[in-house]
Amino acid sequence: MSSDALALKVEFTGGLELLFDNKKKYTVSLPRTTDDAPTNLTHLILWLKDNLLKERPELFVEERTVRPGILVLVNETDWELEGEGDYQLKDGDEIIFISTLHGG
Amino acid sequence: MSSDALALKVEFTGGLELLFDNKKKYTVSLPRTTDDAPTNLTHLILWLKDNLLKERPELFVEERTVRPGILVLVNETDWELEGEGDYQLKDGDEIIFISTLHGG
Amino acid sequence: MSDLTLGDYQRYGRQLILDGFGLPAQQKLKNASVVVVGAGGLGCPALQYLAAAGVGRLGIVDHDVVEVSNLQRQVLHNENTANMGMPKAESAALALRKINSTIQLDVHTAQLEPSNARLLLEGYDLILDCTDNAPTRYLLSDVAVALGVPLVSGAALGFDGQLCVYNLGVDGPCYRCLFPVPPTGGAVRSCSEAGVLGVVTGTIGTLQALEAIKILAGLHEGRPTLLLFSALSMPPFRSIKLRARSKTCAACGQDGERKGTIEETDYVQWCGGATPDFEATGL
Amino acid sequence: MSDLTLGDYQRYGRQLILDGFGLPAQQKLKNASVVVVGAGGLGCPALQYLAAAGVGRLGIVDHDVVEVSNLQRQVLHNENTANMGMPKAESAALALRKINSTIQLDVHTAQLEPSNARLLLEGYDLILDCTDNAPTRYLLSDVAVALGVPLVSGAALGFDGQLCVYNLGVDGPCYRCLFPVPPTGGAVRSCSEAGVLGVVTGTIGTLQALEAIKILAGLHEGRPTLLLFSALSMPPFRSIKLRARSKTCAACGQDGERKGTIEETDYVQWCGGATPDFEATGL
Ligand SMILES: [Zn+2]
Ligand SMILES: [Zn+2]
Repeated sequence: MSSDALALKVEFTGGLELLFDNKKKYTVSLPRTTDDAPTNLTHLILWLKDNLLKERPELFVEERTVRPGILVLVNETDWELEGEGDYQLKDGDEIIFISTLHGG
Repeated sequence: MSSDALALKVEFTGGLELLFDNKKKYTVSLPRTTDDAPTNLTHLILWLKDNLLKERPELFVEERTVRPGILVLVNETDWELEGEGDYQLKDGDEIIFISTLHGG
Repeated sequence: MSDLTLGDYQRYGRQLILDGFGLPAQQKLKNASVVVVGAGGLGCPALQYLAAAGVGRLGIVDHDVVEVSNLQRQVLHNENTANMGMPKAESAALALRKINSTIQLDVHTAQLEPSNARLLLEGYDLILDCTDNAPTRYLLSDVAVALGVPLVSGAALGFDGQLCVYNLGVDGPCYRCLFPVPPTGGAVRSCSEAGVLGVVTGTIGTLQALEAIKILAGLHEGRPTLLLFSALSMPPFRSIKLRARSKTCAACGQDGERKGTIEETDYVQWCGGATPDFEATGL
Repeated sequence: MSDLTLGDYQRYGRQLILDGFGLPAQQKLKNASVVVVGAGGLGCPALQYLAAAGVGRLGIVDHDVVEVSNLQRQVLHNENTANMGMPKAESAALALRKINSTIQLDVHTAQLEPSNARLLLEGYDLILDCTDNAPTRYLLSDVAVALGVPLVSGAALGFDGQLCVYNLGVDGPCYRCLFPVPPTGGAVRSCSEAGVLGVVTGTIGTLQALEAIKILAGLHEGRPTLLLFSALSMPPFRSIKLRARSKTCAACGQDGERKGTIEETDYVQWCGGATPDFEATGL
């Protein structure tokens, strides 16, 4: 893996994995910059949609962010505390996408 | 804290905290070498006995190791996988002492 | 404030001698009230442990009747109440009275709706969300904010579970702080559509009782966290640090900064209509 | 191998439609047998969820009788069986039959001892250790090794719980692999001495049922781990990677490499005699 790349751990839970080939954990490699800016979470979301998503993109993405009801975690912390989509990704970051459950 | 020191996180659970002032988590600083050798887990156990233990040492130490029924974890891994008492401590290590429970 | 009786001392001995719990916490439980909305997979174990622990007053709200397909996880109900088609709230109360006849039970066979929510939930110290659909989860959160009480929310589906305490203390977020916009109907699956393992609801429901007991006994540390449970993953549990209350939240935000209002929310329509036919939507 | 009945399809529908579980796993549960040793704080929720999930045959071993001080956490028992002083094994069976009359229950009101352990535990696919003392835990581990079956071991005290599967697969450790030497009596505390919160035994017991179901249904990943639960800590759960089976283990080690033997173990004496008076030992 080139030193120009970011290695990221990406995980899908709460049923989201069904959109991603029923696989929960991925390791993805992204360039350090995207569109002349440091690669951020929004870039990752769009990259996942274009490259890993297998079906029904409307259940993952809405406009340029995740659809309502999905919580994003950066290294086990709510992404809202990290700047949401503007969070600049770092090598080794672990990003988790959680679909909220409603059953009981 | 001097660069010659190891900063360690030490935690006691399963009732062992009762021997340590009823406090579960400590941060301790140890020299990088003890008795002319790199400081290891055995050194830590003896240091804890001499410096932090408040009562009834026989419930924590037996000879130069923990008493039977105590499990030691190095960074959330069973110390048996890490060389037990001979494990050489590294700066930032998290060491957990667990007394096995028998109630139900 | 009622004191413990001799019978209480016998019954709760294991909690009374527990260092860090003891008589003060037991008295707080005895004088506390909790309303559990949903007497299903989550509500059954939660009610069971709240009753056993000695919470003085328990409300049970459920409009449904017991069916044999519930017995795989709804452990307060039984074959007899399933055959009778007894309302779940009554069936649960029947079981709880056998465990602990000394506590007060308020049984409400009613569907929680915007028109009756305040009436049903008012007067309790704490609300447990053990329901199974998105509209009711938003409604419960809004009512918890309006009443100023914590909401211990559990959810489970398949092999996965989630647990969170909303509206806790002065700056704990509400459900809308985290999810201001509801998911569309097609994104939401239910246990009757996707299935669920009974021990998963059992684990989350039991942990809901724990959170409630910690809050009532003054043992909760008060930081907003989300517990994720995945029965087949290693590690199976993860705790996530959550955001604080949002100033702009339509429900719990600060006056003058709120975006939108909750007053005219049509909960069911707003959450994408009735629970969709999951098979038909293809997920 | 018995197939599912029409009633089974109705009862277990939520598991049958569950992706990754379904008919194959449900059939395995129906044809499986589990013996639960201890029908107390851990055994009650474990039995409850194993019975609800449809494990075909459940053994219950307990010599004790129900008392009112049990009801704070032992959720299968009730005021009536406590007033009668009914044996716990019978009281538990009474409750389980109401939940699920289609499974077989073997009720043993007996204290597990070296002389009867093999007889009581033989013929089951899996053993649950829901006991409350060190000697019985060693005995159960040794018998599980001798019978070649996994042992799902739970323990709880105060606000803390522990969960581990021993003797799993070809290289899972047994209890003696981890703890070759028993603790002295003074180091061991029991729930009747130190107290316990009911939801803590509830959480661990429910998770014991989960581990059993995963193993029986072929969904367990087989790695030896210890789950630590601490109800007041953040995070409350931690999973620890454990050592493999020890070649030198007196119980499960390799022929010619074992250190010591288990044959002449006097379990009670070896573990420091009878359960000590905790107050008197000063801890
Ligand atoms: Zn809010
Ligand atoms: Zn062994």
